[in-house]
Amino acid sequence: MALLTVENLTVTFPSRHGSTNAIENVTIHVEPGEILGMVGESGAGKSMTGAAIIGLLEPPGHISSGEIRLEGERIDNLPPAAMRRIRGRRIGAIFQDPLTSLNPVLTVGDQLIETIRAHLPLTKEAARERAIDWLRRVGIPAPEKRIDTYPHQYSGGMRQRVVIALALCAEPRLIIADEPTTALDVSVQAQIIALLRRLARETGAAVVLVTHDMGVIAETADRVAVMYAGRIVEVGPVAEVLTHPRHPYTAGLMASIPRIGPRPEILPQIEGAMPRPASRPAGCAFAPRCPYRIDRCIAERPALRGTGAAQVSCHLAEEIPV
Amino acid sequence: MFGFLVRRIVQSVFVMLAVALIAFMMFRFMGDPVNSMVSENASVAEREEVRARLGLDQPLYVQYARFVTRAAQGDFGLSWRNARPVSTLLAERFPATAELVLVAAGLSLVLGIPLGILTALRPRALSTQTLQFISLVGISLPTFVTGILLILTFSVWLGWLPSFGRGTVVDVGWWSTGFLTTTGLKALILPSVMLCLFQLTLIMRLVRAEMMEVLRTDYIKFARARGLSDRAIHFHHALRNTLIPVITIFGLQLGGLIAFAIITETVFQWPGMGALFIQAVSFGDVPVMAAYLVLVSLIFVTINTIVDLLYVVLDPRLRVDGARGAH
Amino acid sequence: AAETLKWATARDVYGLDPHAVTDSFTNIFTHHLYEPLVRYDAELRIEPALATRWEVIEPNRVRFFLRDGVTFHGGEAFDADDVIVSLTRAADPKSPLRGNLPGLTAVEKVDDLTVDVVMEGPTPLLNNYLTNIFILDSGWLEANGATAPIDASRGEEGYTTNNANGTGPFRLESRRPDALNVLVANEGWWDTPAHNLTRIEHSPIASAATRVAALLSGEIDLIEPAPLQDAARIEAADGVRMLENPGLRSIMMGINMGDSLVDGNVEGNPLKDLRVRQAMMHAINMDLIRDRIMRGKSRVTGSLIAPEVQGYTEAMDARLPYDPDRAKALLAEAGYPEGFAFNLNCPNDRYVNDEAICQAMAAMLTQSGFQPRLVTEPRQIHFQKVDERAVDVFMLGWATLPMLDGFSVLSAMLASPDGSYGTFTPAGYSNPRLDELTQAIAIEMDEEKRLAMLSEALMLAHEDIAWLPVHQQPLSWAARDTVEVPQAADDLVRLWYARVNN
Amino acid sequence: MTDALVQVTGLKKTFDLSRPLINRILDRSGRQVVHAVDGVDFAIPRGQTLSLVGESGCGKSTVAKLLMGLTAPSGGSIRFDGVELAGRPAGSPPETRRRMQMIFQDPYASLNPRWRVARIIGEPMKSYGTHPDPADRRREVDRLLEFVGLSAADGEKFPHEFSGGQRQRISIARAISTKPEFLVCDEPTSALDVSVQAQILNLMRELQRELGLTYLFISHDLAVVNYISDMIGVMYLGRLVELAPAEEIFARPQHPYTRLLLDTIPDIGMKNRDIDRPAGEVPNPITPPLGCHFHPRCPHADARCRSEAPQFLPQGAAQVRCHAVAEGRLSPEPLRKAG
Amino acid sequence: MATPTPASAPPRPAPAGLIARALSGDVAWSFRHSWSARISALVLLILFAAAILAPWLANQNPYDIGELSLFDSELPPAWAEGGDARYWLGTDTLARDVYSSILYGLRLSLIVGFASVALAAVVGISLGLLGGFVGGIVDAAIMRFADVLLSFPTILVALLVNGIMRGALPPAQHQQAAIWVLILAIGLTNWVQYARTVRSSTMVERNKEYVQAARINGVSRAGIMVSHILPNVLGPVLVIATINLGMAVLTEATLSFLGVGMPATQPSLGTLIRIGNEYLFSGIWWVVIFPSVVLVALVLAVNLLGDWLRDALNPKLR
Ligand SMILES: Nc1ncnc2c1ncn2[C@@H]1O[C@H](COP(=O)(O)OP(=O)(O)OP(=O)(O)O)[C@@H](O)[C@H]1O
Ligand SMILES: Nc1ncnc2c1ncn2[C@@H]1O[C@H](COP(=O)(O)OP(=O)(O)OP(=O)(O)O)[C@@H](O)[C@H]1O
Ligand SMILES: [Mg+2]
Ligand SMILES: [Mg+2]
Repeated sequence: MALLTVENLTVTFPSRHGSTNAIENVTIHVEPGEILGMVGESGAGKSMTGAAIIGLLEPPGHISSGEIRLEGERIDNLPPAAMRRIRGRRIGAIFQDPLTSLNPVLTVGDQLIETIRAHLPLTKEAARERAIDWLRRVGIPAPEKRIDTYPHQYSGGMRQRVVIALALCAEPRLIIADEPTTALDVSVQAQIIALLRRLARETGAAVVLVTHDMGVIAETADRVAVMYAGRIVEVGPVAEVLTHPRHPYTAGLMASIPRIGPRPEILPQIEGAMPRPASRPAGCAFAPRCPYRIDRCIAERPALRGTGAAQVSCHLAEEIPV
Repeated sequence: MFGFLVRRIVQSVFVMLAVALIAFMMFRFMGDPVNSMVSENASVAEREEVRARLGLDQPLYVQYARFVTRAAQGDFGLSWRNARPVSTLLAERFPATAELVLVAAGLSLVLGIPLGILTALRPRALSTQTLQFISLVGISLPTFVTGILLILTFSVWLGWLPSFGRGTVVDVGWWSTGFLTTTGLKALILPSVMLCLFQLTLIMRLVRAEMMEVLRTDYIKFARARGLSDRAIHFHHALRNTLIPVITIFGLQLGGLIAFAIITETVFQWPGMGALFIQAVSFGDVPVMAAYLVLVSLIFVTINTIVDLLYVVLDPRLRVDGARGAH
Repeated sequence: AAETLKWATARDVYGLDPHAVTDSFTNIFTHHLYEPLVRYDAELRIEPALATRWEVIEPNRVRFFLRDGVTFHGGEAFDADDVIVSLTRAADPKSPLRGNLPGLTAVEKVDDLTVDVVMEGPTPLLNNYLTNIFILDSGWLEANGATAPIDASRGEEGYTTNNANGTGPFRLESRRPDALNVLVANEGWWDTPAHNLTRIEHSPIASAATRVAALLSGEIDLIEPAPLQDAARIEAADGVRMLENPGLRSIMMGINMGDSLVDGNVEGNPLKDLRVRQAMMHAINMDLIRDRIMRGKSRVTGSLIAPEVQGYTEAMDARLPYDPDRAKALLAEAGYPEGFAFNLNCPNDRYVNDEAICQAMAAMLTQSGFQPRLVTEPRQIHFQKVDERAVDVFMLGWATLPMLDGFSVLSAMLASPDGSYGTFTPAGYSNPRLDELTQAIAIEMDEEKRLAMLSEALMLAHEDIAWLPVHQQPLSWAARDTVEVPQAADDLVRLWYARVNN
Repeated sequence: MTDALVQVTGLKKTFDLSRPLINRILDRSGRQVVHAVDGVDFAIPRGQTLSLVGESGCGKSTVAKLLMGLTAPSGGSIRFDGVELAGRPAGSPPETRRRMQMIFQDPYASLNPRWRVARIIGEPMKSYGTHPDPADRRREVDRLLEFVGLSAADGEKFPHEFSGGQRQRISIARAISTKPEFLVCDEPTSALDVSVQAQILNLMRELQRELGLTYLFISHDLAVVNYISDMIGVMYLGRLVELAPAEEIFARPQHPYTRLLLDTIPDIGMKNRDIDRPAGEVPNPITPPLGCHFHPRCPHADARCRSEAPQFLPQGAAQVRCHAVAEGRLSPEPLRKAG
Repeated sequence: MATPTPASAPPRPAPAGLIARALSGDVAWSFRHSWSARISALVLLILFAAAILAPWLANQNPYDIGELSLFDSELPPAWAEGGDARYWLGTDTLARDVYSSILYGLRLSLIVGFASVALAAVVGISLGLLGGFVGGIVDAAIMRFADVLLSFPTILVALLVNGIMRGALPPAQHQQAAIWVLILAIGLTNWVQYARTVRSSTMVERNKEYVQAARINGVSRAGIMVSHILPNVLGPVLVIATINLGMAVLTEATLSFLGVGMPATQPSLGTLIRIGNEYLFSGIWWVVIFPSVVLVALVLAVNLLGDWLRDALNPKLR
């Protein structure tokens, strides 16, 4: 049984211009111990998907259709108190910016102990032990001393390690990591990704890794879902999707990433930009930028189809040369 | 911390010198003290003699220096109105104003913070909107009208509370307090309510705005994502961050309270410094005015220094001790 | 029974030293603690106090026989030394009270209970003056280094400012400035008390509305003054009542008769022309002001002094009638058919409804063709301008206190300025005959002759319209029904005549 | 390199972060100075691109600002076409400054949100007086808009009506409006999505070809740098540690830090590598390590590295600042990552 | 050359400047959907119109002392017993028509309010801009000066300015000066708020890249401050100004109570209330109630509008 299944999830933001769907009909599933990467351009809906899963959509955004199941149990319509017990305990989350994710006026220890005790029946002392242990596990040197210091006394990379410790300290089954390394330097980014992967393996947790960096996905994820304009356009095992992209967007994206090595005279590029939610075309959202578009693309939205490991949402998926 | 304190004190000294300069200039602008010190038909020679005795014939900077040295020792001379030392007059009145302002400030905090939190946590509730509206109405009427209306209602009509004065006060050393008697406590109610009304609204709105701001931050979002209870999130995580800026504004506003006490004291015949000051203004009693000015500024500067210190205590980011973390 | 009277006034006393200020409220307040040689009774007649009788020994020497067996609150016996020290102290060049005892040259001890007061010349009003000069204990003054009057420029506080030791009907129990002054009955008072009070709690309440509220809510037994406009409300309330009488204080408008106006729009000074001044009087409808602004409580006058004051005659009380047409005609006759601009200066916190009266007058003057520019200011500024003669038509009130004699009007307000005379005489006003009479009255010891001359002089001023009389302002106090207190025309509260009937 | 359009020698910039004097006296602490740029030398030949790479805080942007006169150097020289610019503020001398322009990282902050696009693009022309006549200027703006791939009608719009990529095009139009010869580009694509990044990179290459521009290109992304540069300079804590032709850097990285950078780039081709990541972060620039700044993170560091700062010495086609390289201690490591 | 990107931006007509921007788009939408904002705006509009049109709307010029007839004093409102049809809201002790007095008083109050807010804003914005942009010793000097001023609350400064003006001006000019004293006093104490806000926004803006771009292009410091930074820091100023307008009107009323407001012959709204306040016990309720209602309506509307504006301009709340 899949650890997490998301079926046809649509998140809607009512606004003065009428409702817009931040994400539409998103369907994903995550197996235990698996790392699912989600990539896509800014505004594609990656974070929104993550927020919907842990039940932290910012009002007035709400799930307007679809369902989310965790270990078979439906969690998208739970009352707030029940959802709160799931957050942290069964689903952990890591956000992008380590500078702002920690409360500046509480010590790292306070925040850890509080989180541990919110979910596990431990005494203060036991929770503190555990907190120190977690700090050690995420690679904080001298955790007994560092536990009583404040976030601003840590460097960026260290802070992101603390954030990871906080997300994992109640040993959730699923971790949603929303761009955990974007704010960090390249050399630190590599360490954090490695740490996350190691911990997930150790605890057996599954990870949904949201990023816009194909490299990170390539090195980390087992499967990848590519999002475009609120939809999943392609999903499948990393090797397959990255080396044999079947959606024109994925293909264009992969081609336009500069690489180390012999440089091309001109970088393949996708013209235009991703439409904003309010101005998405009626048909395939990628159609205006798509070099292969046919009339049907403009009129009709393709569904996510496909057999086997990879699925694509494109009318022309079969015809496009890889 | 210590360095910070020293720097604040040095700054404060400059501020106080500037205030003293303004106070000193008042003497120059607001009439010749000699006129109010000699009898009407005094001769020119007599006036000159008094002038010399007061040192008014010396260069301005010498006078200023003397004014500052004396003021630093709490010596502001004699009131022109009733020939008593200004410092004594102020010392007599200080406890009344201090108690009034403290109670008003306390009231505004004790009521304002919970109301602010309440309205921040339920931003769309009807009760919030109503509270917000009422609080605005409360400060849209000049305070002197509010004061009289309070007296009309609670003294004349209901007869519950005294309409003027401090009730029975007890002297504790040089401090006269109304805290120790029932009449003293009852007498405090109406004036402090009138005085705190504006402050209360301000604090409430400020807490609300700050709290809503804080509730939108990433660390609150992250705390929610960790499944912490609303209680822990609102009161453990959000409140402290909310209160830090509130403290500064509150510090600034305490000065305002002292000033607004002038009106309250006039309406309720509260024998404080404000009433003294307003009398001084209508009598042109410059030494009292100047001393009041200097004293209020001193209080203000002190409060602000304390607030800044508190800030450092409350916000670990501002503490310069310990590891100045590697970046 | 323990009868406490709670008394509220608009202001607090400036201090407790009766020789330090001329302020009339401070004066009457300290009168409860200290006493003069002679005093006014409830009907404002002079009666013996610390002196039992007096004799004019020479025209400028009066012998006072002091009351025996009087003691100060501190237990010190009262004797001639106390009188000598006190009078000398009051008349000291540094004392502001000096003007209230003009011409004192010496106080000489005859024996322990007899003193001679020596004046520069004959002083018919000596006793009137003395009602205002309180006697302090010489030993007490010496012991506390307070024999000299308080000198503000010396920069130190006088002992007498906060402490009192008199012979009066009440003793000071405690004083918190601007909050509460407590007096208790002096058990050892030489006089038989007419009052039944054991204790007086005096609270200054500056805000009129609060003062009324305190009376209505029962926290206060007696307020003074009570705002006229609240009279109806107070009368309607249970258990409280207004105390109203015409007062001694006559309100009048001074007129600049100098060579030019302070703030005019014409050459010269039209106000020098009698017709213009008459036009002014015709323009003002005093009855209407009385009915509307003073709520019928004031007494419209043509004279500068109240009927109770020595020198008053009915003739001088006649006013030119309200007649705007006549006013316009007179203005035209004087050469100002279009009127002319001038300042109308008024205090806004000194007399009963002063600002409103001036506004009404300004309206009436405008309607009769004048162009008054109304300037209303706090008393401090107003009187400073009056002193500097920086005013055109200005308001002033005069109660002839403490002398209760028309002479004070002559000397302070009508005589040509000269040394001690003419402090308030409007710029440019000078009537030689009046000056002559003033000089004579000052030293005339024959009461009948003196009164005749006084009336003559006042009548001259009346005809000159040297001042434009307005009205006698009403006394307006309010008290609980249980309080009985005589309301003398001088507006001074004498609580040693007060009774509380519980 | 005699034909260098831009010649930078010994460029230094220190920022004084000291706390107020009184605190320093009380705490007995000294001045605190950041050596943001600490003796940088390079030259850019006309028509070529030099890229600077390095981690956050190593001083890349500071170099850019120094070149443009946005901040005054603490030492060293900046010569543009023979004119000494060190110590001259931005905009002066105008005739030289007109020939150098800059493109910024943040497409949102680099355009005044209250100005219309036409005014934004026209500002340099107005200020440098190249097109004093408004109508003339407007025509040029329209031409530039179309040149960078927007339409003339876009001139009437406000920046907030454009996407990030379009804004960056507007920035470029502004930058080339005075017909400059030299462009400083401070991470012009790091805020953009990959698909848009390619558009901008292509546009920049095209501009270079058509207008013969010289670039100083700043980035932290080695792959981007690879696409655009002729020369690459690697910076670490204010110093250039390696400067070499682009192919050289990727083919034969010499400095251990260059190698570390190349190693840590997650690459699409290299899947799930479970190697041990080099530890450590960039140290605090206020108290940089003695000797070679990199020694705490360097696997090859020895006593000399810890005490003596290495010189910037030529090594083949490159210049390298490393004792180990100079001593030949460092085996030319086979690159794990190629192609 | 790259081909044009498809316009992903909605093809809305381009609005111009701050005001136009405020009138279009989000702010206007939020306005249309806020009851309190719309009612407040309506109330303000009515009050402004009333103030501007006072000479035409009023039945009497209450400042023209010659028009007052004491015979008509203390008349209750027209509908009450004893009321007079000429005086809709009754008359005061001096026979001033309460209705007309309110119109004229409102006018004065608004003049004082607007002028003092304008003074404070101009001084505050200029100093804040200068301090924030130039920094260093200029900034430090401005901010220390602001500290000194902050330690004197408005009413204290007003009393001081009033005292100093009285000392400095010839007596004949005291009354004409009253309104200037008020404006100066209220304006001079409130600029600090603007200066601080503008300064902190300026310090943020001046480091933005568009400012650096302007510097690169040789735009002068003054040019940058005025044409680049100024328009970008005005948003919060607008909010402060709105709310301060209400505060200024109230401060004026309070100063009047302390005896340093407008003279009684030219009552502002605050002075009217101060005078009326003395009649609170006497049953002449109309002289205090009606002006108070107008004042409350004014201040409340301004505050509600300020509240709304703050939210509407706050991008985080949208
Ligand atoms: N509060 C909101 N109201 C309306 N629309 C919103 C709101 N928040 C986000 N959106 C829209 O939802 C869409 C998805 O946003 P999301 O944050 O998930 O993007 P993302 O893929 O995570 O992008 P990024 O890489 O920038 O984080 C965006 O198009 C955004 O415009
Ligand atoms: N105005 C300044 N005042 C003080 N220190 C500064 C200033 N500007 C830069 N620095 C410091 O100088 C160093 C170099 O900064 P710089 O912005 O040049 O780095 P960068 O390489 O561009 O980094 P990034 O990749 O984050 O843009 C940093 O340590 C920074 O903190
Ligand atoms: Mg996101
Ligand atoms: Mg940078």
